[in-house]
Amino acid sequence: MKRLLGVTLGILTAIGGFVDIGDIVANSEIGARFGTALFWVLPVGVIGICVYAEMCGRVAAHAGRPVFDLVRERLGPRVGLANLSGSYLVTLMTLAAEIGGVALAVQLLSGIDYVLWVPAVAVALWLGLWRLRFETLERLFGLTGLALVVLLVALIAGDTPWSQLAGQALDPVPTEGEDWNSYWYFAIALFASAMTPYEVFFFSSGGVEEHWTRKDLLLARANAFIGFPLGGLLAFGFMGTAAVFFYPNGISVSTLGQAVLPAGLVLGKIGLACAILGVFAATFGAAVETGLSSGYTVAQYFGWGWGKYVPPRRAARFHTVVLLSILASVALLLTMIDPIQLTEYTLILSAVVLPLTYLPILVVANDRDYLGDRVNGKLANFFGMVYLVVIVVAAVAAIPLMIVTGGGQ
Amino acid sequence: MRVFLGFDLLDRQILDSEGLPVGNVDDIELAVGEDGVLSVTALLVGAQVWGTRLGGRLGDTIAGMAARMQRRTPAGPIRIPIDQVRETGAAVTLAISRDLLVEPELETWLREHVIVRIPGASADPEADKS
Amino acid sequence: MNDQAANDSVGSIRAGDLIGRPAYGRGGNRLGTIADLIVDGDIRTGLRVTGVVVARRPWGRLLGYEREQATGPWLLQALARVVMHRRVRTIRWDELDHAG
Amino acid sequence: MAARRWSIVIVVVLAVWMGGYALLSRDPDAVAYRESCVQSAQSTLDGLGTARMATDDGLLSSYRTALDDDAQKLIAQARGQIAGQVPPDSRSAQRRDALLPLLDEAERAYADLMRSQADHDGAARQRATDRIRTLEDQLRDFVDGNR
Repeated sequence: MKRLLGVTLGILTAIGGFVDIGDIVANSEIGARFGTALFWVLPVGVIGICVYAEMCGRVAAHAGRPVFDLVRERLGPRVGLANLSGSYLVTLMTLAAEIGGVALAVQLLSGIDYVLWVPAVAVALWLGLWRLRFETLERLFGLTGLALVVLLVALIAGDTPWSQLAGQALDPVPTEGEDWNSYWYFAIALFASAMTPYEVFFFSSGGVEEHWTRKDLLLARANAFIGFPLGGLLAFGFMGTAAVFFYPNGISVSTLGQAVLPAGLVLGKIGLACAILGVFAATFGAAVETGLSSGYTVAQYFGWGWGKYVPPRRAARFHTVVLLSILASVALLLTMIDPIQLTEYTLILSAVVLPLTYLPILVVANDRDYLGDRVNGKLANFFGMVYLVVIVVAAVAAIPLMIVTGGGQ
Repeated sequence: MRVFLGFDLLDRQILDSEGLPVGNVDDIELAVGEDGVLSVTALLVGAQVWGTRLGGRLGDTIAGMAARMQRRTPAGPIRIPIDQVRETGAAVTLAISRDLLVEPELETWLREHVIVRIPGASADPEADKS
Repeated sequence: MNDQAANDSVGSIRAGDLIGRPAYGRGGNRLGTIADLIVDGDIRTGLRVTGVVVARRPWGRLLGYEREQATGPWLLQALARVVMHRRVRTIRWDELDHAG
Repeated sequence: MAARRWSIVIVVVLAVWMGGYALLSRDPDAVAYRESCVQSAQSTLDGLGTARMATDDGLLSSYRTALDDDAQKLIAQARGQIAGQVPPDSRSAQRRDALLPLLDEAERAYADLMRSQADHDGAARQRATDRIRTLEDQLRDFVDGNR
C-alpha cells in the first residue's frame, strides 16, 4: 500500500506539479509563435527541477527541514521576509491562475462563462483541502491528469511533419518575424513554467511531513526522475500540436479553447473531451498544490504548525492562511483579468523569485551540520551551480524583457 | 560543544518532545550569572520579539500589534528556559511537550473564532491512515 | 514595555540587540560589526558567551558563510568571501570593551 | 561596498538596454499606431483562423460556443481598436486604409460562417471557409509587411 502511495505522490507531483496552467499556456503560445525553436528549454527546465527537487528531498529526509524554514534560517529574518513576500505573492498569483484554468476548462465543457465557475471551483478546492484525505485528492487528479496524453496521441496519429519539427528544434533561433527579445522572453517563461517554486515547496514539505526515511527518499528520487520528465513530455504535447496546427497558419494562441483544439481536430469529440478533462485535472491538482504551498511558505517562515495531514483544529493559522489565499485568488479573478494573461505575468514574476528559492537549498545541501555525509557530491554541485547561474541571469533579464517586448506582444 | 548563537539557534524551528512545532527562536535571552559570566538563559518566541529584531518601521508596527493582542500575564514573549532544551541541531528539540507552554494568541484566537466554527474542523482526515 | 523589563532577571540582554552592533577592542579601536556570538559549554552546565564573530561590515548573516567551516560549493564560497572582504575574525569575549 | 557597486553596474546595463530600445523608435505615435494595426490584424487572424479550423461537426457543442465567443471577442476588439484611433500621420493613414477593409470583410465572413453552421448548410460553409482562407493570407501579408 505504501509503495502505491509513494508512486502516486510522485505522479501527482509530476503531472499536477509539472503540467499546470503555466505549462499549458507557455507551451501552446510558444508552439504557435516559434514552432519547436524553443523546444530545448523543456529538457533544460526538467533537468533543473530534478536536480533541485532531489536536493531538497535529501534535505527533507536527512535534516527534516522544509524549504521555507531554511530560507529564514540562512537569510535572516529581514531578507527571509522579502523572500517570503515575493514567493507568497507568486504562489498566490499561481493559485489564482490555476483556479482560472479550472474554470476555463469547465467553461469548455459547459458553455457557461468561466467567471461564474470561479467561486464554485474555489469552494470545491477548499472543501477538498479541508475534508478529503490527501491520498484521495492525489489519486483522483494524478491519474486523471494522464488524460493529457491525448495531445501526444493527436501528434502521433495526425500526419505530423516530424522531420520539419526536428529540423526547427535543432535550429534554435527566432522564427520569421520574431526578434531575439521576444525569443528570450518566452524562453524564460517556459523555463519558469518548468521550475515553478511551489513545486519545490510542495515536494520538500511532503518529504518532511511524511518523515521520509532513506527508503522513502529513494522512492521520491525515482518519482522525481520519472515523474518530472513524464510531465515534461505531456507539456510538449501542447507545444507540438500548436507547432503543427497554428504555427504554419501564423495564428497565435491566446485561449484555452485553442490549446486543446488540435486534440479535437485529429481525434474528434472523444479526443477533445479527454484533453479538456486532462486540463481540468492538471490545473485542479496544481490548485491543490499551490493552495497548500501558500500555507506552507507562511507557516514555515513563522514556525507554525502546518501540514496536509494535520487536522484544522491543530493548525489554525496554517489553515486560515490557505483559506485567505483561496479567497484572495477568487477576488483577483473576479476583477475580470484574463487568466491566460495572468498566467503569463505569473511565469515571469516567478522567474524573478527563483534565485531566492533555490539559493538556500543549494547552500544547505552542502552543509555537513544538516546532512552529515549526505551532502552534495561533485555532480549535484556542478549542476546546482550551473543552474543557479542560469536562474540568476533569467531573473535579472525577466522584467526588462517583459517591458521591452510589452509582455510578449 | 561550541555553538554559534546567530547561526545555530536564532530563527531555528523549535519542536517539542513529540516533534510538534512550537515556533521559531525569535530571539535569545542572555544574562550575567552569579559567576559574572554572560550566558544563555532562555529562548524567546513571539511576534513581538520577532518584530523588534526585524527592526525598521515594519518590525516596530508588528511588535506593537503583537503587544496589543496580548492578554496573558505575565506579559512579554513566550519564554523557554534553556534547560528545557534537549538538543540543538537542524531544529531545536525541547524536553517538554508544547501543551505545557503558553499557546500563541493568534493560534488560539483563530481556532476559536474561525476554524472551530466550520464543520469538520476536528475531523482528523488521517484517522484511518493506512 | 516597562512591565516586561521588570520580570526579566537583572541585567538580561537579547542576542538580537548584540548582533549587528559595532565591536570595540580594549583600546577602544573599532574591530568591525558583531556578526554572531560564540557560546561554549552545554545545556546542563550552562552556555557561556566566550567570543564574538566580527565581520568588516554589518553583514549579520550571509547564508552561513560567516562561519569558519567551508560549507557551500566553491563558487558560492568564493563569492561570499569577495562580498565579505577579508576573512571574518573571531575575537575572545574578554578582549572586547564591554562599555558598548 | 561591493554589493552597491554591483547594483550600480546592473542598473546602468538595464538603463542602456531599455533606453536604447526607446531611442530607436523615432516617432513614438506612428510606431504605436503601427503596432496597434499589427496587433488588430493578428488578433483578427487568430479569431478567424481558429473559427475556420474548428468548423467540422465532430466537436462538442459547448466547446464550440466557448470557441465562438472567443473568436467573436477577438475580431470585435480588433475592429474597435483601429476605429477608435486617429492615424497620427499620412503613412499611418495608408496603413489604416489597407487594414480597415480586411477587418470589415473579416466580420462579414465570420458572420456567414456562423450562419452556415447554424443552417447546417455545407455549401455555404465551404464558400465561407474559402473566403476566410484568402482573408487569412491577406492578414498575414499585412502583419509581415507592417511588423
